[in-house]
Amino acid sequence: MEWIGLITAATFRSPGKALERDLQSGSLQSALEQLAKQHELTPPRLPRAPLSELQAAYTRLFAANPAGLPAPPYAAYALDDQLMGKAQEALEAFYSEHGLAPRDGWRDLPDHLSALGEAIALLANPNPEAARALAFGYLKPWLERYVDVIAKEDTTGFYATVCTLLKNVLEAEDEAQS
Amino acid sequence: MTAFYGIPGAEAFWHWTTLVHFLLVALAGGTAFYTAIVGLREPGNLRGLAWLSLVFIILDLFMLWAESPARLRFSHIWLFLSFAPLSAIWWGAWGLSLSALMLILLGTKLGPPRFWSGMLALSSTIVLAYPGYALAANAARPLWDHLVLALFPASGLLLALAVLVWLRPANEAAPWLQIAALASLALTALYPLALASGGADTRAALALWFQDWGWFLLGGVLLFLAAFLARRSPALAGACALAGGFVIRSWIVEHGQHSLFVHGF
Amino acid sequence: MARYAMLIDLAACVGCAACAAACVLENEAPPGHNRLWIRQRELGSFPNVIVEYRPEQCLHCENPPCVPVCPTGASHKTTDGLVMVEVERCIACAACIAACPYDARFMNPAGYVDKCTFCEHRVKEGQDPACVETCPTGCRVFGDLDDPNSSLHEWLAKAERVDVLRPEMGTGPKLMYLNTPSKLGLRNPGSEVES
Amino acid sequence: MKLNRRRFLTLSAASVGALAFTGEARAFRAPWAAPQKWYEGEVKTVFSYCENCFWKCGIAVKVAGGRVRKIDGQPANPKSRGRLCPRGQAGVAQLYDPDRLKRPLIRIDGSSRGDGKYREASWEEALDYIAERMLGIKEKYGPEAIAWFGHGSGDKWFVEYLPAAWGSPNAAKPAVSICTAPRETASQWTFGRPIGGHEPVDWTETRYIVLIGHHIGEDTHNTQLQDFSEALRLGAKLVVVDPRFSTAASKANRWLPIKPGTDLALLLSWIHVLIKENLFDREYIKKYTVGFEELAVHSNKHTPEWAEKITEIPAETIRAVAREMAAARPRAVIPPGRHTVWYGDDTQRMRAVYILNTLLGNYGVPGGFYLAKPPYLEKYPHPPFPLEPAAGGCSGSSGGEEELPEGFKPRADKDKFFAKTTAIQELIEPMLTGEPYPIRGLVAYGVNLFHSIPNVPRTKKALKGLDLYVAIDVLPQEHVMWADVVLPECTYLERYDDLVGIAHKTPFIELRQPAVEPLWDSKPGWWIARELGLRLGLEEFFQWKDIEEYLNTRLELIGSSLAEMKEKGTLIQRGRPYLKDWERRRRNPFRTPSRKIELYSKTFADHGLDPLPEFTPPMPVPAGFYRLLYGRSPVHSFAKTQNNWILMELNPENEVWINRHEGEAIGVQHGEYVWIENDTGVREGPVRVRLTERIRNDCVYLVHGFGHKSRGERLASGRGASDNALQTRYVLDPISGGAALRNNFVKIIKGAPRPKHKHIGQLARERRL
Repeated sequence: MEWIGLITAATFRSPGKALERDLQSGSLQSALEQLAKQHELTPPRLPRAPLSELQAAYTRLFAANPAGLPAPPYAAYALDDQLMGKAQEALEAFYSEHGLAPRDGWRDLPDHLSALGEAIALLANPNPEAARALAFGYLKPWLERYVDVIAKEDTTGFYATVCTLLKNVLEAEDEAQS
Repeated sequence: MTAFYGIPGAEAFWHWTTLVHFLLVALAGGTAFYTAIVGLREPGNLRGLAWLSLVFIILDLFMLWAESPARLRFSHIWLFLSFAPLSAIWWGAWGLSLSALMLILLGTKLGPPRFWSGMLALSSTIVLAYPGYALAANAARPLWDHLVLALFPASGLLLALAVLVWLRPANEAAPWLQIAALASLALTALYPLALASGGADTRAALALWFQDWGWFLLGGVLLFLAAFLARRSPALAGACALAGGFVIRSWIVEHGQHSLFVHGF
Repeated sequence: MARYAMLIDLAACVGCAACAAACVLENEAPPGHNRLWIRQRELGSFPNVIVEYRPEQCLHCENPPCVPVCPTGASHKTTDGLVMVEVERCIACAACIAACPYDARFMNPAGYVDKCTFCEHRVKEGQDPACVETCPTGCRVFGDLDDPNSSLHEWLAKAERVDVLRPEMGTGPKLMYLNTPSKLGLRNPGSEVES
Repeated sequence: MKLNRRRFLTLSAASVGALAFTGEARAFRAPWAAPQKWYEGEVKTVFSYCENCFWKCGIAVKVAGGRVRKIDGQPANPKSRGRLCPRGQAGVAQLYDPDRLKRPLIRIDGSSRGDGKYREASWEEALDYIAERMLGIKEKYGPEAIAWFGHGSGDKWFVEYLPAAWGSPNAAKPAVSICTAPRETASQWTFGRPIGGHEPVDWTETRYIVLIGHHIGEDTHNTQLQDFSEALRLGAKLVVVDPRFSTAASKANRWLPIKPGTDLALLLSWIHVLIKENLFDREYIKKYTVGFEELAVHSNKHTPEWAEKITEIPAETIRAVAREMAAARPRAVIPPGRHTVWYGDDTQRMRAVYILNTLLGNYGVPGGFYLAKPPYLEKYPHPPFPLEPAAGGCSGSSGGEEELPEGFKPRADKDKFFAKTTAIQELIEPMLTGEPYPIRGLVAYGVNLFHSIPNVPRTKKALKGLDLYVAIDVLPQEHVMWADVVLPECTYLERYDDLVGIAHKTPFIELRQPAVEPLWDSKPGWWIARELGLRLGLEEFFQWKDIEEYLNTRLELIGSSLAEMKEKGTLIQRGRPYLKDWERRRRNPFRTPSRKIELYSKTFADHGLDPLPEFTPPMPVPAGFYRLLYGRSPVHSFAKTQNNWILMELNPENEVWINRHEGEAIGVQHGEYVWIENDTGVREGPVRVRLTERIRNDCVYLVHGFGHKSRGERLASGRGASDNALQTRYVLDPISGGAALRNNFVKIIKGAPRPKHKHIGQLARERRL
């Protein structure tokens, strides 16, 4: 779970130097491979894309797009098609039940996927069940709804690759459960 | 010329699930009624019939539950906690549940079968009658003429018999099938005339009817075939009756919802 | 005990739909459904044209057809003459939707039948319904018919003509239209309700 | 926790810092707990004013559970009086639009304008980027090489405060030369006073109203609509002059379906009748006006028979109306209307309107025009700007000669027309030609460049050529995603703006204050302007540290305070509406050269303009074409509300109105979809046909603001046709600089596909905001 959280957090924050480091050092690549192995999935290969391309893709997909955001990166939005809606209130409640609260510096909604990913990672050890709940209650629905869109719209292939893997991993986890 | 800002609640409020319900409720009511008649005559060999009609009732109730947007709000309990004698659906709820009870008693051979059959005759009559009443009660929908008060019980019985001719000895059900088919056919033929004499809403009603009368005609033909074939080849007649009855009922229910307030008025 | 009613002066209404927007926000009507809408009718021929803007919503009838058909008593008439839906009792059978001659009701996706309540929650507080409060032309007035000092009576007295929708239905609407621009009142020429 | 933080850093990119362990856990709330209606909880009311059109109604924002739930009118506010139009109501849907701009964007190097390739950036980076390039341009070409376009109440900072401080005269608002310029210029040179943002018509006192192409009820200007309805309720007679049977016409006693473009002839013949039949107000004319003799001579030839040939309105009707209005004078009025850039002779037409009103003796008299007085309000005590703010506005100064400080160039559009205000469409040309001097940079605030300024292809070409293009906006509209830097402003419900003083019967001041915290990383305009100003070395004009201080200072100068304003929302002062009020104080309201109402304008004569209005026929309609008329829908504001699901559900697309018989003649059905193509080959649509008896057969009509191309506005895109796209031609009004838009001609082309749109309700359910 922790890795799912970490990767989600890493992927959905605005691409910057940090991401570039992870890509060059290959730590993100190896993280994906580990995750894939754990669930007997073929480890994906991250496409090589210059940071500027990633930034452009990120903006087009998740930030601002005259053609409409293909995939608004808000977990609750995938659930009730509404910002600041019921699903988000529930998520915030969930956070605070588990002692999590948005930091002051955080200038986005609490259900932004990078925040969600961080929450999953943070909860993974103290409270695995909560982490699972978040991953399956919020992350998975979002991926299921948007992974195809991203595959279609993402010119770099980076986001498509990661999202597809995350989705498959979560589905594998699901089967493992049942 | 009429235009709107915003949308009146004009979209169809009943959907294909409802059409299936109108079929199932007919089968349930019809078979139950048939069971009751048989039960009153020779209460011996009821079991099969009883269970069959019970299955139809259960199917219908499940259908209703599954299609209801209020599925998980458990508000259906109020059907039995309130007294609404003017509401067809209230009668329907009681009719179906009482019939179910009677059928269980008959099926498990508890108590006096003749008496239960008598009760069942009553309750199943309600089940046969209430869909027609549910439609005819709406003065606002021109297609739901008072004639459906007769047409729906008749066609309901017909549908049930259409199934029964396959399961029961032909000589037993077939004659009934023919009578029911003839009755339904006659009422179907009367229907457009009834609309034409519908008073205030005549023009709208006929307009709606002419919008697509093809299906209606098809239903009529099938009913005729059913009546015609009833004695020659009951099985085939059953098929025609089933199709015809379903088409006619569905056409009236589906088409009758359309709001003339928005489009016509 | 009251007999709440609403009057809409069609001589003033310009169909700006402020009432409709206010209603959506006040009552959180789900997208795709309106408790309140505007009908625009064009009659006559160039250059002698008549245009009518007519807001429509639940009329809170004196004898509402939607009440008796309700199997659970969810659809009921309050002692104040408001026709209401008690959500907890509603089984969403749509019988009342079928019964309403005015298409004023719709199935709320949340699983109950929804419609205009004359903003009962506001009226209880002594406020006007949201549509009345916001109307820029002031073509709406809301009040209690049993209250002799209510401005309703003044408006009714001043009106050249008072019409209700589909009187032939015998529903006794408590939402009435004043000063229809057309001599036919609220009807279309050649519409079935004329005869 | 520490443990977690350490493991966290195994991926450096994952250390988002979005969440932190607080230690205490909140009590568990059952997810199936019954959903509350918003009004059942505690509801906070915040006073502010509306931004969904320019009317600036005072609003009372209802906040519950940290969310804006509803917007009502401010009861004590003279504009809204507790009532609101649909657009004001629906503002909530804009606040929670997921398509909103969330943080600054910088166009990726190497990509060109229009590709829409962006990266997110910090505010510091974005602002530094802009400042650096602006200073570069100033270095190379001078400050005037930066143009500032703005629209909306926040534009104060970006077309007045900053440009004036920065020293560029090229600051413009579409609200002037694409809307009110002619009526303001005419008013300046007739009455020596502006008309003002809120037309000072004394509606409730008047008994006879003549509307000329004035769509009350379709342009839902709250107060005006309230007063108009009240006037009719009080028994005022209404005459509507319009080629189309407008909503107002449906309330009228007389509808005069005039031939488009001939209104001036009608006005002149009315003047003729009033004078020839001696029906005008002699005392008033003697006391308050100059140039009546010239007018009397001038109007000899304008007989109703002459006008009938031009306007297609029977001479008898013309006479009858003239006599009726005379009988009702001074309680008879011909309101100026708002969007007055029609055919190119617009200032002269508006002069005729004012002269006619003057003959009725109604200016500054109950039942006519009251004299709107701006409220008493002090500027913030900053050092004087090097330049006067040039943009003007709905009520922008348009008279007088301007004196130019040493070392500054005049406006780039200076010699193209007479009046003083800037013409936004004329500032596009220098971007392309560099004449009279180059404009290399553009800051666009809240103005939709592709839906307001005519000749869109030219605009796009100009944008491509600029050195710097900055867009400050709320939604990623098409033109916004062309910019080099996109700055996300928060919506009007999340920010302070400068105070607005409304010239009115009872002048008043309105406060805009935030109802909720800004979402995402969006910032208020004042903050952006200040941060930019500091980076441009304009510290002396930004000595105030934040807006509260700025506002409080201004308010304390007039003996109020921010605290009081937040409490009241509106500060009402006493007015001086009628001439008698001025005379009592021995004051002269007329700021004309002659200090009187100038029926004959010597100044115009001196500048080689007609001193008295003369009719010039409009551009003729080529055979097989219709004149394109346009107007408003009551539920939409220009092109800015077509992504608002509440409003779109009420009115999802516009229709092209065609006269029924004409339509049958050319074989189009009601409700079918067609293309509209103008005489330069620009094609719009598909748009639905509305065959109607409500319009003449020589013109067609579109509601403005539809036909959005950017798929981004998911509700708006591809619904209806854009009149602005079809307006590739405009005629420049040589007096006011207005761009006359009704000189575009279109034909109907059958066989357009019926667009496969989801139902708005369906779409909204998918993206419920």
